[in-house]
Amino acid sequence: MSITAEIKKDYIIKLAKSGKRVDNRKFDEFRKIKIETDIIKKAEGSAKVTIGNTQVIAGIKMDLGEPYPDEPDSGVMTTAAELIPMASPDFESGPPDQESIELARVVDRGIRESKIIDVDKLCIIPSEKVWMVFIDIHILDYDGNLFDTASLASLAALMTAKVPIERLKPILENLQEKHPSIEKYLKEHPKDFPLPLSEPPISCTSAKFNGIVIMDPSLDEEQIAEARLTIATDTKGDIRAMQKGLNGSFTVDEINKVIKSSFDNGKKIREILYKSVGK
Amino acid sequence: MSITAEIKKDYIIKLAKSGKRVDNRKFDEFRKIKIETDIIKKAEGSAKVTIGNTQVIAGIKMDLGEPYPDEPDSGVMTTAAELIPMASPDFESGPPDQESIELARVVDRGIRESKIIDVDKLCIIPSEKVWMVFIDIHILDYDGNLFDTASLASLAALMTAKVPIERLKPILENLQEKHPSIEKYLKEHPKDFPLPLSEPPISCTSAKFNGIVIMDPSLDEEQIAEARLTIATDTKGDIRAMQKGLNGSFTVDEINKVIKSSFDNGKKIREILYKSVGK
Amino acid sequence: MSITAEIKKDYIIKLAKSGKRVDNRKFDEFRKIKIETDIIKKAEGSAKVTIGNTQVIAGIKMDLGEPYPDEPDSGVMTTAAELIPMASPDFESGPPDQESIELARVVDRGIRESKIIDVDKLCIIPSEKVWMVFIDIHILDYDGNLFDTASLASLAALMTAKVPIERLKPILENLQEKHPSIEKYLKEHPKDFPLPLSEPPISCTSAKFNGIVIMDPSLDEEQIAEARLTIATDTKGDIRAMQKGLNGSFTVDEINKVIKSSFDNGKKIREILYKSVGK
Amino acid sequence: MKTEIKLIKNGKRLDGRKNDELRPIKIEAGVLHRAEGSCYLEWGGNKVLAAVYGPREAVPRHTQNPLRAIVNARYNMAAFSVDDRKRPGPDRRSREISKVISEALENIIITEKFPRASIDVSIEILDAEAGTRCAGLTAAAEALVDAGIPLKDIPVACAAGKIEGEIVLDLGKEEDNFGDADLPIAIAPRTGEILLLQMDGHLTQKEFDKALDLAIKGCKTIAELQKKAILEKYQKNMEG
Amino acid sequence: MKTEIKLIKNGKRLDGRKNDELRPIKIEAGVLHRAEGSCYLEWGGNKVLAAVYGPREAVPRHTQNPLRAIVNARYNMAAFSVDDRKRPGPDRRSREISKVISEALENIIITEKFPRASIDVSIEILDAEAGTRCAGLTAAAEALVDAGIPLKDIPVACAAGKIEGEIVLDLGKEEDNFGDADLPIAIAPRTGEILLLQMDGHLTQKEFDKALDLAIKGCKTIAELQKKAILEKYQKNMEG
Amino acid sequence: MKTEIKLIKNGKRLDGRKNDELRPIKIEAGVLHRAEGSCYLEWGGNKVLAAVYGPREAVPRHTQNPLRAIVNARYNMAAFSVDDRKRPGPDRRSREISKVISEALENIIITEKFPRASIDVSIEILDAEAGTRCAGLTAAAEALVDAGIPLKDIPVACAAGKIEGEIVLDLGKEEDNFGDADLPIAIAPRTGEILLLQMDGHLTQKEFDKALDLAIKGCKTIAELQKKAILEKYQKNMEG
Repeated sequence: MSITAEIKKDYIIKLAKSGKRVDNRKFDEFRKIKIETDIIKKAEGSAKVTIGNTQVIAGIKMDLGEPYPDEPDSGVMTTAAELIPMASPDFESGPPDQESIELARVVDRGIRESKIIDVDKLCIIPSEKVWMVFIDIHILDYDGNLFDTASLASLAALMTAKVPIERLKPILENLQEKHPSIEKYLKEHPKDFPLPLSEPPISCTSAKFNGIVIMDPSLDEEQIAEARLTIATDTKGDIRAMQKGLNGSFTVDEINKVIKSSFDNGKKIREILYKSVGK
Repeated sequence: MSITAEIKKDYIIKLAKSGKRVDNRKFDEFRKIKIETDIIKKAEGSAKVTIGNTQVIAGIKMDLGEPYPDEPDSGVMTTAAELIPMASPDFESGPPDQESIELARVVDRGIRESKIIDVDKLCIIPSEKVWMVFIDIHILDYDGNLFDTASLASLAALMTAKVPIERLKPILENLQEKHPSIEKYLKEHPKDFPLPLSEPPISCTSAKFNGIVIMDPSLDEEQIAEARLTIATDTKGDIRAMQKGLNGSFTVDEINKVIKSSFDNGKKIREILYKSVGK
Repeated sequence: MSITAEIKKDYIIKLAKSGKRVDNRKFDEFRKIKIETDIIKKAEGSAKVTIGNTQVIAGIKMDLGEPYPDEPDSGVMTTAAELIPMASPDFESGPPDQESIELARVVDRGIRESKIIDVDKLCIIPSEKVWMVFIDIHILDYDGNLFDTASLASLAALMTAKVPIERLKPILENLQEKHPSIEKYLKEHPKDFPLPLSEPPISCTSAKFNGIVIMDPSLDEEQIAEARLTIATDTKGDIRAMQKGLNGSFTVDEINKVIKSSFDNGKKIREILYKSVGK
Repeated sequence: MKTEIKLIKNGKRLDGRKNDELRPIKIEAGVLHRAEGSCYLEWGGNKVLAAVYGPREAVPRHTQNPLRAIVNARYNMAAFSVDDRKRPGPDRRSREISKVISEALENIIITEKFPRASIDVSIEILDAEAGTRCAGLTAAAEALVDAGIPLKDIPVACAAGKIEGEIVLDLGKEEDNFGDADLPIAIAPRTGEILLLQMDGHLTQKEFDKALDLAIKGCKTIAELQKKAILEKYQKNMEG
Repeated sequence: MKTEIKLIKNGKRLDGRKNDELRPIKIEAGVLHRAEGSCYLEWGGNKVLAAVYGPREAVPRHTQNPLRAIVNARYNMAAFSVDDRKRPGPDRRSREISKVISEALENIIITEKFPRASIDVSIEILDAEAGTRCAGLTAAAEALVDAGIPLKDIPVACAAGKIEGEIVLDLGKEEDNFGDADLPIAIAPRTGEILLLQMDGHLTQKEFDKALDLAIKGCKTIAELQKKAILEKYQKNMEG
Repeated sequence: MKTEIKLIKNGKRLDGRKNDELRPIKIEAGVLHRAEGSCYLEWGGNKVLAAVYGPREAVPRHTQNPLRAIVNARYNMAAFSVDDRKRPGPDRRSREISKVISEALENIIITEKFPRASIDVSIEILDAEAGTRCAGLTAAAEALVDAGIPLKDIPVACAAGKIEGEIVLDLGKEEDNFGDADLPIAIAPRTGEILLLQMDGHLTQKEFDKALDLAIKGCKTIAELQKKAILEKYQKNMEG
């Protein structure tokens, strides 16, 4: 750690001891959240989310593909995240590293395990043709808390995405000869239609340093954090996913406090999300 | 730049100021060009081209494959170039670097965009089976001006290539049951036949250093060049492709002079090419 | 070579000059061989072999796949070896290096060229569906002579492997509609059945240092070896494969001696192998 | 294709276990010759081998930390350890697990003792049947002890989960595939601090409390097995 | 499958433009927090973001030039920026474009000021619709200005082309797909020198002269927009 | 699909050769301008080019041996050298061959003269028809001589094999595909020591003795051609 970083660390900890954060937030308070949707014309769905200075774009592309043999009636979803060099002086181009893999996998599980996308409604011909949903996350500006920003951007992009049946109609019609059932499918789906979704859990991330736990860490706070905890909660008040990170530890007590705070913030973020997607 | 390189540079520039080049060529003069064809038995077509000491082999392989969905009636062509360690102490083995990618892409575009190969005649069954044409460029000895040497070798190899229907007949016959139309195709094409080609544009490369523009740079000249310009011209006197390289610039005037000189040299090179392929 | 290594080398050579080895073995004597089979439940066949301290697991997995176009009636086998970092402080994770490629290829050729697996009996529908046999070799503890340990583990795993028709029955039944001949195949093969195998050659490796040739080199001996020779021999007294390694040389005389010694040891190892697989 | 499976029948789980019962676990320390520490662990149908090299100079150099050792755990599944053969080499899943295990181990290793060094932990899953990350971490911790690496505590991992609406310990294969939630954790048993925590599925807050509590209890049981195995190794060494 | 498309009807292009008319262009400088300079640019249906880091020590070391800075531009298309999803990561096309843009930018950066350094330029194509290399280079140049990198001039790019036998400025999507030639260039507007030049298609010498002239005019129009955007950024900073 | 092919008819092999007869071989040294040594070799239908660079500083540094030069031979098949196009770049087969050729060459190079250096040998198979590893090694040895690298001997390679129950020299294409055994070797002709030895197939001990003997004889014949080619190069240089 450089001497500048050391001084910054001391300052943040000193402030924290007196109950304060550098940007005057409360310990359990998020930075300002802004969501813009439908910003990429070529994408089936897209959203740009900023939390403080952190800026992420998520884009949804869809295509026709084959289902997995063990799920012949279900569409397929894939999540990829790129920590592109644009977003930080520390990100390098190249194949995804452990950080971006963890990010993509946590966002992916948040969507997959909570069954947000009703993949059963994305089947065109069982065992043969289903819709593929690609969620691509582009980190543009990195000032901490990528997990929540990326996850929120993915949700907003999914919630505004349309299944591009019009764009792919020529290809589907070509397949009709081989698969006559497509005619019926095309009749039932004459136009682009929204992705079939259920209510999404909202992910909130906390960080711990020097025995203090704060919500939505900024980059400066992340850099001194010993442990991180991401919790996704739903409208019913249930927990839908958790992921601890970094080499520090949490006590059971701390975890219970983080859960509570995640519910409170999750509720507020859900409102912002719903408003942004016109729901 | 090493001190030897510095002295060499001064010498080349000094000569150039008095209108001369190290090997006594005129500014707009190519080195000696030699073309040998049909040198690789296993290839469908092949040629070795030397320009001065630069030596390149291009080989054509063909295979059966599937067309692109948006071009279901067209054969597919692919160009790859390898700057193998054999050719220069500076080339390393490994995945293709920016230099070889640019080389392959410029040669590829020269052939693709000029529609030299009549890919529509390389369709066997629309949407199902077409001919794939692989152009592989092997740089053997590198003494400057790879673009023109590689492009010329590719053209000579294409112009002597035969579609290997005899070699692939067993596989085509196997497909007959599934695709009865192949029987007709085989009747119409009982023997290997030449690739359907149109008249190729000829690529000529110039380099600029110290305000002087010379044609067909040798390696020594390339190493001090600030800018490079490759221009492909056709028999009608039209321009068919251009690619500027390096971080130097050209004035509009210089570009016009290079165009003129590319026409003059292109004409001579075309004669050598046609003679070598017996046309 | 470090000074410790230098001293160790001098010691081994000094001992060898008086006809001895560090672990009191004779020049043509193997270390203790132990074979355990059926140790991995998820594998179709598996074996752990230890020769001295060297420890290797081989696992067989099988799946349905397509045959090679030029062998439409034959199953497909693939061998991969991983020199995982667990086995030695000198092994690194990452793509296979020259050492593990040579290891996998020598084991693979030993099985493939000797036609141990009767791949013709692994065809389900010609040109369409055949059995794929994957031999995966995991080096767990590296104390010299990987070739023989890996090859022996592969043989023991193959000899105890069962074709997993029960596990894959649902998939085969799914294919029945498209390929009615599968019904017959399933009737003829109601249960998992042993891989069709012929008698395997046994591989024995020798190493040469300072003019002395020893059998089954330990790691210390390998590290000072100038040349290595692996010879596979069969029950009839014939030679079935050879591979020389390292930059040293052998005389014709030495080779003949190694052949003889390989027969003698091969015989003993075959007995251990057969006993371990209950044959 | 989605099969309805009854995971609890007559108050018993598919393999006959009670809700708070672990699968059989067997731990053996010091099983490899070259590695500086090693452990073989069987946990239900899982078979896991862990090995430790280091502390040694971290390479490449730019990964060195001038103040402490870095900890590289590499979780790897053997190609033959699963039903459908896995392609050799790391995939996204194994790289994530490697990361969370590395972080958990780093917590309890006294890394300040070894500036610029790396401590490298290999975890090989030889046979896989639900819960390999917990099995891998537990074996890795044992291998660290066997290697004599100075530790603040011996970490240990275990999962709890939810099946058929009930909170149970240590999900088995079908329970993992068809259950409602899985909560793998690792703890430092002396302090009870939580080093690793992941959750997928759906738990009410009450269920979470119960599951966390159960998983911690599981960890503590396994911690005893870890200690016993180390003792056996020492005894064997002294006898041998 | 080859569609016959009429690209000019009643003297107007498909999107209603005249032959020498650019698509609408919007440039905004200083849009990112972390980057030392940045620019967001919309050009017709293209949306491009460019960011600059550096001058900073070039890594790995063997890439350093003891006499000047090296310039690494990285042109990258977002997976969702095109009709059929693009696999993430560089392909041959993006690597070629990265090379020609790097060379063009290197020409106007006073690299001698920063020996052993690298100046790294990220160009992200977020939405793509014909002419992304010109849009990317123009945005990258603006980001260099925003980063305060010393420049000899502000490079700017624009294409001309040929459709239906006529020379037109700034090809749109259908024009790019079904036109007869495309001539993207970049210039240093003060001297008019040409920094980037590529051509695919078929042009007579006369048509080439006309197209080059038109593309240069287009560049000069866009250069004014670049200057205006920088001014706006400064004003905003002074007001803010 | 397995074709029965009669490889010997009326005491003659498919291409008319006798059992102990080599295919036609043509060797030319010094055929490339940049390389420090080079060789073009035709052997039956094989066409091979070999080039040598070095001794030069080995990179990356950690590959350097402080006591001697390292030898890197890179055997590579051109994409167009085989019936079905080969994907460019090394595959497992070519990497194994690169290894055994490197080892054989290292034996006869006086590497102690060049600590920390590398001697890099490129072998390009331009046209392939059975026996490329022997052709490649033989050409590489010639290129080393042409480069003036100090050698203890000039290695040379040749194969013998078994077809239709008979031991024959230098298997041709069909013989390689349908024969019973192939035994490629390389020797140092002065001492007769064996530098490379591989065998696939099925040989009795007697057959092996005979095949080894025949292959050694083949090597010695080719060694004369190597020497002749070097002489021709020198003569040409002196005349030129």
